[in-house]
Amino acid sequence: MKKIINEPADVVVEALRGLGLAHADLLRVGFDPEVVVRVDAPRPGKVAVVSGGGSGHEPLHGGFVGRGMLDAACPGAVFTSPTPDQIQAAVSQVDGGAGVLLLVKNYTGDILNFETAAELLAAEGVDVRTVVIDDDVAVQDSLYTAGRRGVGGTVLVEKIVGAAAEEGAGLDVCERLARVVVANTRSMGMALTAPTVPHVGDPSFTLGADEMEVGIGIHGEPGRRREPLADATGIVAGLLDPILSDLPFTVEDRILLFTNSMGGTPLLELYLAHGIAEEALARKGIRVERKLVGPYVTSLEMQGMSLTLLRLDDELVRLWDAPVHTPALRWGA
Amino acid sequence: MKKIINEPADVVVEALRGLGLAHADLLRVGFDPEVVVRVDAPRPGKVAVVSGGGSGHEPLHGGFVGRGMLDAACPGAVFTSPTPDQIQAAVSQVDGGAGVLLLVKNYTGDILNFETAAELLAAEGVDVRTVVIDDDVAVQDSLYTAGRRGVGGTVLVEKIVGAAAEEGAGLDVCERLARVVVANTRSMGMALTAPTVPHVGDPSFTLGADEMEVGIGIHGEPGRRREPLADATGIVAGLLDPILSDLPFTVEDRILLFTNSMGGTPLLELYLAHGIAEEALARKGIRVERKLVGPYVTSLEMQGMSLTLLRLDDELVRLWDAPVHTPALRWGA
Amino acid sequence: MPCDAKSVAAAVLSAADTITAHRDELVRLDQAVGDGDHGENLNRGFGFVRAALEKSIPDTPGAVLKLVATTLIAKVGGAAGPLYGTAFLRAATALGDASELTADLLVAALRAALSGVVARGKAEPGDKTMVDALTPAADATGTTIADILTAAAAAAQAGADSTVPLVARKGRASYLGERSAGHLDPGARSTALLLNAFAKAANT
Amino acid sequence: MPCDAKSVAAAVLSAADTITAHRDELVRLDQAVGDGDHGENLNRGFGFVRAALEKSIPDTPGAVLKLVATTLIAKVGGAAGPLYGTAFLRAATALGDASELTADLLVAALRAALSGVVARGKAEPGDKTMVDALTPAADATGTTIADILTAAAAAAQAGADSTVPLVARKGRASYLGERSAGHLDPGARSTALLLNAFAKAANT
Ligand SMILES: Nc1ncnc2c1ncn2[C@@H]1O[C@H](COP(=O)(O)OP(=O)(O)O)[C@@H](O)[C@H]1O
Ligand SMILES: Nc1ncnc2c1ncn2[C@@H]1O[C@H](COP(=O)(O)OP(=O)(O)O)[C@@H](O)[C@H]1O
Ligand SMILES: [Mg+2]
Ligand SMILES: [Mg+2]
Ligand SMILES: [Mg+2]
Ligand SMILES: [Mg+2]
Repeated sequence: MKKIINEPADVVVEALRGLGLAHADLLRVGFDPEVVVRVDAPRPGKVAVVSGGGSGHEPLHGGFVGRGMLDAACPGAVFTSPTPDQIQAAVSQVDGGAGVLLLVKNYTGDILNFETAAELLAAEGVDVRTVVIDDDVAVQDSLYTAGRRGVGGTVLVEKIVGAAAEEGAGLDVCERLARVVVANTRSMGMALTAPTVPHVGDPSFTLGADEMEVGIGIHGEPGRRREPLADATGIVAGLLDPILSDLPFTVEDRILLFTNSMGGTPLLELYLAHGIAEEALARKGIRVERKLVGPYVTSLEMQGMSLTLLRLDDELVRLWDAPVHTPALRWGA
Repeated sequence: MKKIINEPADVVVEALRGLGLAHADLLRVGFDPEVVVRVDAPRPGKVAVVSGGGSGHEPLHGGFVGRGMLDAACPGAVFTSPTPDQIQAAVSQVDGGAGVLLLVKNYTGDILNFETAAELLAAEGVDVRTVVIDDDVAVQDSLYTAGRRGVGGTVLVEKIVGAAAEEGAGLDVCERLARVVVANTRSMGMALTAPTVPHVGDPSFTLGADEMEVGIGIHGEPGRRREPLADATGIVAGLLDPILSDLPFTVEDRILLFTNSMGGTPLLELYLAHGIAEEALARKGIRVERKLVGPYVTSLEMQGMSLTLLRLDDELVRLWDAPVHTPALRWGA
Repeated sequence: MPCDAKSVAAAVLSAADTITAHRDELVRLDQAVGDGDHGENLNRGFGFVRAALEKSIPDTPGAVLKLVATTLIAKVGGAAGPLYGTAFLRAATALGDASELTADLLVAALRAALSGVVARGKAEPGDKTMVDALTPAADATGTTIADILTAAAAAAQAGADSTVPLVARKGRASYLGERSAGHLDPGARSTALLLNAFAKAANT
Repeated sequence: MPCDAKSVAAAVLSAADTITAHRDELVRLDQAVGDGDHGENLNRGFGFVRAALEKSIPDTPGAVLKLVATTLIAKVGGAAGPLYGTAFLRAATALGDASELTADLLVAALRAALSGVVARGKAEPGDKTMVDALTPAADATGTTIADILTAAAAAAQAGADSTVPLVARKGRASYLGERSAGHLDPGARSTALLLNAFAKAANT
């Protein structure tokens, strides 16, 4: 395993220390349990927006803590959901009395841990709501699966709901908005290589030189199917088509197109893929009104990409454009 | 070779198309020859700041075109300096009559091509100056080498000079400032893996599972020496020590610390390394007043990192903090 | 030999050792159908359990299991943390404040553990989860603690083995669809390992 | 046989074919001590040269070389683009507007090419660059064009071979320090390849 780390068991704590030092103006990092909270929290009267999940997806979630986005993030071990005490600790540090919205990616572990935390918080009298993010069209949403995973769309939910909370929207509005964004967001990803989890020491799966995993998640889980390596045009079509037909997105829809690197794919390739996706959407008469391109929801050093489409309306555009100031996303502030 | 590309020969052009689509509000991309220029160029009376170099280092340089940074970038083929006609075309599109400053990384190819362009531009009556960036302490600067390479420090030069030009500083001031930043910037990098150039098809060098390259550049050139893989603390010390002793940086210096990913190293590891570097500097009594952490000067998917230190004064801090709005660096605007 | 808090703590410690010994196996199993953290997570959790029990042992068997439960919930994360946490918590509740574990209490505790896992995770037998190991284990009967645990461990391992051909319908493995068939479920395996460690402790 | 613009163009086209045939070899050589683009860059450049010459052939040998020069400068980039561009530009200047190439003009052109490369790149013999191939080539003498080019090509290849043990002092290979020894310089090799192609064309 080739990584810039010390002891595998210390990776998350040491990375959090670096995050805290690098962005001391925006956030503070707590240990035992690990939490990342806005430097100016709690903000009285503001709905607190809290998320979290396994580490290894950086900048998600800690890199989105700050003005106009998350009030706190709970980083679990690498690819492992956080524990209830982390979530409780985070909430207690950011609860401004206007209620707390938990944004949870749909994985059994995340659901169970956030659920436990939410029960305990409710018992303490905190008005806490949970919205589950499940944007991954690669997974069939049926009684016979754990349901769709939360992947790239998470950034969009966090940004838009964070903006509403920052403007002073109440808990009901924030919750409704989160559900609207989730309902209008669809993603799909693929990988060319596997990530290596520090405490495991070797790649999560093995791919032949001419293979790719399609319908991959962000935890080194193998994807839905293995396919012969395609060129960029083929890869983009293979992601875009199932997304488009799922919602479905239709002609004249206004959308936000988010082209995400899984971590190891260089920007050169990502922009190339983004261009192909934008052109393909334009040909279908779908209007790409906002774009986000970069490594925002990653899977360690995995090479690969995902596409996320969000159907926009005026309110969502306004909230997307609203000021945000976090380590990884910043504009207007 | 596993990459999200179509024909290797088309990678740069297709990636530029995506860049242009993704950031149409900031820049426009020209083809034949390839240039990336600010959308509002030329700005009459403003010194034009132009840079460029081989592709494969994204976001450098095209991702730094925009308000408060570059007026234009000239992207060459992957790892190949641009040609004079690209540079001439870029300059002609952004020259606002107040002179043009070319920021050139010190590589024979870049020097020769920018030199040719500068001669031709001067012959046309453009007031054009060139500042060469050579911050890589891994290379001995002597008669017997091509001199030090331009690496991570390039971002800092582009940001600070770009800020001055944006405020209306004249060509002399911009040129002087670029030289001051270059003189006060030192970098060093290392790699865990090699990048694969699309038109080559296999990795630029081969490293054993327990080896790393130290003193690496950003073009897949092998480094100065191959060493046994060290842990993060050892890696950071191995980069920091030669940087510190070179300028030298001394107790009570105020610095900007730039922890750069070579592309394939995930943010989790990068923040971990950044934390170690900041703590090491704090122990030495060197004050880290500004920080930049991320993949800004990359070498395709190469795993590895570099550290860059810039000795600050009040003017440099002010210019660093000045508004910037580019695809890859944005604040205050 | 009466089975007091100390005996239960000793059994838990030997279960912790088993998890350490099988950490890598569980990582490999989870790599095949999940995200490769099951062995690491349980090992981390039981490491904290070990540290806590080495410092001081609670007064009753129920209190020991409650300590295991709260530690796993606080330290493991993922799916297994809350699921095993709930299992131990329900088992602890079933034991009440009895100062010694009896065969009857053990049967009740196993059943409570199963119903806790099902209540939390909503998995049914055949979904390719730890429920496939725990369900037959909770049916184990016998006159002594050792007998019951021996039967439960054997049933759990048989249940775990039965997950191999299954297509997962819960947890992370369900994302794989048909590709999950042909692999042993890591959580079912760790359930069998834990019960086997308890059985061994009871038999010595 | 008189050596007019058409003959020179034919020689350049066969040099372009040689570069294509040796593209991968030059990439490998450059991978070892540089950034792996030398073969690709020259091949791209000569590809544009080929396309231009296939469209129309300029009137004089000098004009043909000038077209080669401007195309390489505009399309190659890197170190080799301006260096070879300058070499062809100076050679073109040496030929003036003569309608045919002569042995004397050829000798003058080779020397002009060398002095152009040295003026631009400031490398000395022994720095492990194309100068190590071009310097002995520019000393070639003979009574016919074919003789001179044959001698130049042989000298260039010997010069290229001599770069193997050298430690680079110019170009990207110099970053390697001592590690650059033991490798053939890609630019010296491409110089030998080009001259060899010209010699072959002159001998047919
Ligand atoms: N809904 C569920 N009900 C019961 N057990 C489950 C459920 N989901 C997952 N599991 C068990 O959890 C195990 C995975 O645990 P672990 O790897 O620690 O968590 P994660 O999947 O979050 O990485 C699976 O092998 C399975 O036995
Ligand atoms: N200063 C110089 N003078 C003469 N030749 C040089 C000089 N620097 C580099 N070269 C030649 O250029 C070759 C490399 O060309 P190429 O790979 O195309 O450019 P780059 O180094 O920019 O990638 C070297 O092998 C060497 O022969
Ligand atoms: Mg997990
Ligand atoms: Mg090059
Ligand atoms: Mg797991
Ligand atoms: Mg080269």
